[in-house]
Amino acid sequence: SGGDSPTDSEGAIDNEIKIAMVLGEGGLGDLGFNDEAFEGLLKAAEDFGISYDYVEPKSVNDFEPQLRMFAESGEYDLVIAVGATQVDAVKLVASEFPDQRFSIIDVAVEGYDNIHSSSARNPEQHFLSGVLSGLVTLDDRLPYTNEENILAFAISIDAPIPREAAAGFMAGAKYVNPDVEIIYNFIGGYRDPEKAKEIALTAFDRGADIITHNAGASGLGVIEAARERGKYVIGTSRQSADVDYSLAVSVKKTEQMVYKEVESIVKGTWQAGSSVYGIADDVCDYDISGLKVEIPEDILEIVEDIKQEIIDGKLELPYKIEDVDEWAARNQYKK
Amino acid sequence: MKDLKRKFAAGLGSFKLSFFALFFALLTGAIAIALSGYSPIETYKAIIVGSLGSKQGIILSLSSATPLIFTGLAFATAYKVKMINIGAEGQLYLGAMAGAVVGAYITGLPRLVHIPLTLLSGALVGGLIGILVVFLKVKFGASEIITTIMLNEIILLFTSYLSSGPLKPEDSVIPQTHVIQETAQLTRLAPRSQLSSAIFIAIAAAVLIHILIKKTPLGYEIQVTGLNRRAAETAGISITKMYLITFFLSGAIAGLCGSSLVMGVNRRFVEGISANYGYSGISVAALGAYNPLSIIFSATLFGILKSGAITLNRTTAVPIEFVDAIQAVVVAYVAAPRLIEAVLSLKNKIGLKKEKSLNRQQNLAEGEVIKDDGNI
Amino acid sequence: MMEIFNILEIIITSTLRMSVPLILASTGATFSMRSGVSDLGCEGMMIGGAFFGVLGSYIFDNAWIGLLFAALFGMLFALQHAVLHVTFKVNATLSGMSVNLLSAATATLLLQIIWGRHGNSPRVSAFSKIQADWLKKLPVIGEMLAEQNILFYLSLVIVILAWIYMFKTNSGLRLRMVGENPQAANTVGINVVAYKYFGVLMCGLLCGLGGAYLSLGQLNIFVDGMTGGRGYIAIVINAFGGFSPIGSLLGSLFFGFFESLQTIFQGKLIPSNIVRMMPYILTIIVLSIGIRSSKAPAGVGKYHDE
Amino acid sequence: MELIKMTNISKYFHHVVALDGVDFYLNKGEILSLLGENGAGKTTLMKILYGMISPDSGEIYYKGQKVNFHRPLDAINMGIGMVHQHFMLVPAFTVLENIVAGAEPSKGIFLDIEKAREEVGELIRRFNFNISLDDKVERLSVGEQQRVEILKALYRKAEVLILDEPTAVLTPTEVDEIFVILDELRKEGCSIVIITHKLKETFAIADRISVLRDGKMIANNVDPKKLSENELSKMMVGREINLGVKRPAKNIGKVRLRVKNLVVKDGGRKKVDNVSFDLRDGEILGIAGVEGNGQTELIEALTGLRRPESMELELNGKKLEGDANTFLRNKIGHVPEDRLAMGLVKEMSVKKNLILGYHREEDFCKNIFLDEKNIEKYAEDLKAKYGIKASHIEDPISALSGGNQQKVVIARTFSRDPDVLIVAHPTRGVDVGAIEYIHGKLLELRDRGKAILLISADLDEVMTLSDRILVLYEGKIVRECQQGELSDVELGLLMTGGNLEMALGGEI
Ligand SMILES: Nc1ncnc2c1ncn2[C@@H]1O[C@H](COP(=O)(O)OP(=O)(O)OP(=O)(O)O)[C@@H](O)[C@H]1O
Ligand SMILES: Nc1ncnc2c1ncn2[C@@H]1O[C@H](COP(=O)(O)OP(=O)(O)OP(=O)(O)O)[C@@H](O)[C@H]1O
Ligand SMILES: [Mg+2]
Ligand SMILES: [Mg+2]
Repeated sequence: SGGDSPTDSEGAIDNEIKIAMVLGEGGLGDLGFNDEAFEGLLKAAEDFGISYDYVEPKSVNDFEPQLRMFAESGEYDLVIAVGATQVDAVKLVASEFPDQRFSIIDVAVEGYDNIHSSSARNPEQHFLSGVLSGLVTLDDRLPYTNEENILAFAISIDAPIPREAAAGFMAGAKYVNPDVEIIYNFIGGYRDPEKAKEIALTAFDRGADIITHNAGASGLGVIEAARERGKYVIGTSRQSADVDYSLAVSVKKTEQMVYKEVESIVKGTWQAGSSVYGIADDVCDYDISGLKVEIPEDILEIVEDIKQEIIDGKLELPYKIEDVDEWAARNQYKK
Repeated sequence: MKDLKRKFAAGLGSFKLSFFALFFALLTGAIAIALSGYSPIETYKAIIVGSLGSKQGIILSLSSATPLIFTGLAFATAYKVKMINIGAEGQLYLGAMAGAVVGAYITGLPRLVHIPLTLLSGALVGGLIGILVVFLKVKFGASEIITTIMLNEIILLFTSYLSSGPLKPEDSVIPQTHVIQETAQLTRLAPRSQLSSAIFIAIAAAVLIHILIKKTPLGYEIQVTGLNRRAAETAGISITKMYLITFFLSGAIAGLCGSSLVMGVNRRFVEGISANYGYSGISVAALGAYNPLSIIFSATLFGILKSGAITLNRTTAVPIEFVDAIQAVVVAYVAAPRLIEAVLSLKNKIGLKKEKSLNRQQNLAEGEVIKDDGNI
Repeated sequence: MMEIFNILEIIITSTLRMSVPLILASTGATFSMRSGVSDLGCEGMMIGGAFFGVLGSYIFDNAWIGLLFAALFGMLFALQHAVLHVTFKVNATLSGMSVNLLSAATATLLLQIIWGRHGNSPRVSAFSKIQADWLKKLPVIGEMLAEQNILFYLSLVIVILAWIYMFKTNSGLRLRMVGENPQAANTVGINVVAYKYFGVLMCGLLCGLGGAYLSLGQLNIFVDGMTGGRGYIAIVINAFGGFSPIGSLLGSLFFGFFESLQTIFQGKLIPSNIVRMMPYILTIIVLSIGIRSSKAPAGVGKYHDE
Repeated sequence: MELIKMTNISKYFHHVVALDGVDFYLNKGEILSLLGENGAGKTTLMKILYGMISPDSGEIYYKGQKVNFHRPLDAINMGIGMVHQHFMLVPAFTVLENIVAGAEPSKGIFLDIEKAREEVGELIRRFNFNISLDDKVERLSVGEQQRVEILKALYRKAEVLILDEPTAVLTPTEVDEIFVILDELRKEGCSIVIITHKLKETFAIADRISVLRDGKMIANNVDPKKLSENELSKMMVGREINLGVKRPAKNIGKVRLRVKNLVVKDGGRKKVDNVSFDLRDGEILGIAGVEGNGQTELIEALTGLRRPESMELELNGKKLEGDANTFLRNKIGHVPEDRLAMGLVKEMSVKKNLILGYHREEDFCKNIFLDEKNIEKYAEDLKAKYGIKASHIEDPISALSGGNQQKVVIARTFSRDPDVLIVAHPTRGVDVGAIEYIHGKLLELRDRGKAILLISADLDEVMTLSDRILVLYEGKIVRECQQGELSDVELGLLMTGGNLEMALGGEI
């Protein structure tokens, strides 16, 4: 759809830069990844006075023609592809249009003269939340925790990126709480809050007191379950966080990755290649701003301490759920 | 000669109906768009310019139509024996997976062998699913509507498992399989497009099914089975065999759709490879009155709408769901010739003699009878 | 380690919750099938119920009015099905599918037009668990029942009423006769068209309620695509339950049970995608060995005047 | 007194004129026989009276009052009941449910099934029906089903009863039973219209006769006492009809088909119980029996449609086994018992129906394709030869009248030169003209040396055509006899399980 830069309406165009965005499958309204990416574009448009167009693909087969449509028009300074699923399409279209610059978000692509990729170290998104949860579940100062040493993770779909995120969470929890049990379930979709809620309720009934998810709009069901049971939840989107029950938000600042892409175009520093971000780059983090749960200072200190360890490069996180136990056996937090 | 005339008249009758159905659907759509505060003219202009206004647009329309020819044909084929194949989606997925495996893991074959082999692998697994459905129906009386819905879920999960587990390339962060060999890739007909030679395969399949149904004894048996099972049995036609053949063909065509998507568009299996093509096929088949040749055109119409929607999405703020809604309405109108008649006669009520409308009804009835027979 | 009993209790509680939309929708499907109209539009009617339930609750800030909206708009989409199939004799598979297409598109469009939002609605007032402490005190099932919201009880009442209606009243007998043999029904003076409309509209009403359970019972928001194919599952369950309200209830519980069982089974040993196949595979198996005898009403898809 | 008057009724189906300015009346307390060829418009006229079809023009008066019936309910409310040519029953319902549905006794909104049982039970006793209320209709024989249909009308206390070919599927005994009931109803003041193709029945029961021809009422007030059967059939068809003349076989040849130990089971019950017989070239072997005594299963076994429990079948001295296709290919022709359900595809053209079952034979195929040209020629040929009345061979079967539909089946089977013919109810629901024609064809084939097995519910038909008769009762052959050996009363007795010797001994 046509997006106006805010300056358009005032009649004075700050610059002629025009950005195109091909969102991930399913488009806007996922309360997660796509919405965040779009937010980054909006913010950049406001800050730099650029104009933009975007499309919302209905299926994976739409990426290629939509990327091509933008490239073909020759109007755009940059075409941003959102989501790892676009990788094949971007590579193909980029080779067809060597003069068109592309950025792809969420997956690393190398070896193309006209593609820059921004991606995150996925385990780092949830690692600090994992640490926080591992500590909180053992703590009786918070009103909604229980005796059990059990956490839960409602994973969106059974695919590598969501699994990597879950691995990060588990590693975090076990890093500070080696005996913790983590129940995890796959919801099977980004738009099935009913199923997600059921998974969350089941997990709570099995003794978990904190549940986390990375399932976009399905996460609404997880939050609802937490509210109903009076338990904690950690989501991935500030938009849908619940001030009373959200312990934190695990952020992977997709908006920031997008913003940086646009910024580099405006500043003329855009270069082909690949950037991988993490906690050290302030792209992955845990976020408790605006939430009401009062987490004891000593716990937050430990989390910050561990965050520093990562920034200092002292910890290499596991990418696979299967590797977490072995990793935790080797890595234990010592004060 | 008289024959030709009859057929022509009937064909014209059903063409007229399709035309009016389309017209009323667009009109209904325009009203909805206007009520929602957008400009119908701008919307339709964007759709038409986007899909037919340029060479690229036309090519995109055709490439979007290709899978729909397959799935429409798949539904229509099973419908010839009055079986409802809601399972094209699953058959397509399994076909795509088979194509991806055969295309990627078999190496060292010349194109001339590898391409047909890969195509057929998709057709084969799709067809086998069809056979399974018939087996469950004949042996246990399980309705094919139910089993195909269940199988869709099962197959989707199964291919998901394969593409995120055992068959996923090590370095891939999304569920998908390895890229297929060069020797298994279909040629793209136009540079910078998804249009591949799959469209010829689809058209050829439609023509072959048409000939099979209309011109051969087997097709005759299929028609008889669809129209009157007991008469077919009495005439020594094995119903089970007819079910098996048509459902195998139906599944095979859907499977072929899957393998040709892999070979022509995606070059590998990816999750979400079908944009609900299996389900859209039902509408396409209906719009084409279950006639294999007409399905080519109805699929093209859907392809045009689809590629128009892409442009619409880029250039206007009009939500593209309007295109979906228009499709739904087209289906409703087309499927209801009597509805169109009713709407038309509303207009004609004043001033026309009863006799005339009697005449028209007569034409309509004739058109219908012949349509059911599969003729146009 | 959890005790087996505990796990079982969790599963059953979850089963009851998950079954409600299926119970409602498949009972709806029963009405449709018993009146001789195939019920492929259930998914669309559920979407309609889920969306308009939220809209109603949004406008009036009252979940009950939302429920009323859900019922009405479920019926509105059902009306489309009825007009096309019953009056204009469109093949029921098609008219059902066109209901599904249209209601999905309508919901997405209205989200954008009314709230300017993509993908989900704002939060609205919804139903909560019933507050009845005496319930909890019941042995064994107390905790499980207290977990449910009012719609669960409503759905049980509906099933019972539907069963009584269908098998114990004059009108129910006529409905079934229409579904079995519309021509015969016509010749004994039954208004076939009216009964078919009634069956389809009841289907819309109940599917609408089923949809509303998703958006207003379990949640308080509409999310695009939230029905997730439950309408299709309801069709299957209805056949599975022998086209009877009680059968639909049992079928829904069966399906819900394996659906919740699989969340427990998911884990390290078997890949999640394989475990999630369980309810579907079991349905096919049971369908194959168990219920050969349950035949669909003989008049499905037939008209009285042909 | 005129109870019902219909004036100037016309009805068109597309371009077919079904009724053309018909006047019709019915007096109180009379039984009127409505006669006419197939397709004359009898059913259509009665359906209009019953509110099922609305006429294109014309008026209906009931007790002098002009009425407009839009749906059957309007007619039912006026006390008109109709028993349809094709059963209007729900197989999955019980007899009781079938009878009361639509007019159920109730307690509030609930069904009062006990009251229903009482009321219907009362009726059954009064009219001496032999039927159990809780049986599912799908398990009943056609005769029983016919009784359920009549009960439906009686239950609704019809003052006017329309019976559309109620006797087509009944045995003579059953017909007699029904006529007793009709007589009783007449005495009570009920007015009855009965449609039948059997003139004998008309003479037995009717007070008055009306004759339709080609949609026109050509005689409205014929007194059955003043007319002979021949005159009547001439009136109907426009020519002399000669039915019932026996033409014995002249040259019966060798055994063509030998059936031994045939047993067919259905749901555990033996439907055909150890039947053995020989069928010879040049003879017609008739099977007499009340419907539901194993005829259907016997035919199915002998045409390959059903795998029997046990059977040794020899064709030309060689063992034969297989499915329907095998039987057809071995030149066993089959005229199925229900032409529309089993013999024809009503949406398909006459042409295509004429090759059904033989469509893979050489003369209809060229390479892998159907040989359209040849098929067309063949169809035109048969249409002329068998006098099939259709405007074009491309017309769908549904556009033909019942008699002509039957002719299509007959033409198809007879012209493929079968060695054996299994013919079931060849003239059911067919008018006298067509009956004469079909009988002629059957005898002609026999005289050309074909072996013919004839199954018919019409005992007269069996008796005139057959050279030899087997009586089937409860799946067993209870008697074999030659043509003319036994009278219809004796056969009827055997068919219902009676014992001839005892009966003749005057014991009954
Ligand atoms: N439509 C999509 N297309 C591609 N990838 C997606 C899509 N939706 C989700 N993902 C992937 O799944 C991950 C989790 O999805 P979710 O919507 O919960 O995002 P999130 O975790 O809230 O977003 P973020 O990671 O940007 O904070 C995303 O980070 C992204 O890698
Ligand atoms: N629904 C219909 N559509 C088209 N033509 C019809 C329809 N019903 C009857 N006809 C035609 O109207 C004519 C009269 O039919 P009708 O059934 O009244 O004959 P009938 O006298 O009852 O014959 P039969 O003795 O075979 O029952 C026939 O030519 C028939 O083909
Ligand atoms: Mg704890
Ligand atoms: Mg008749």
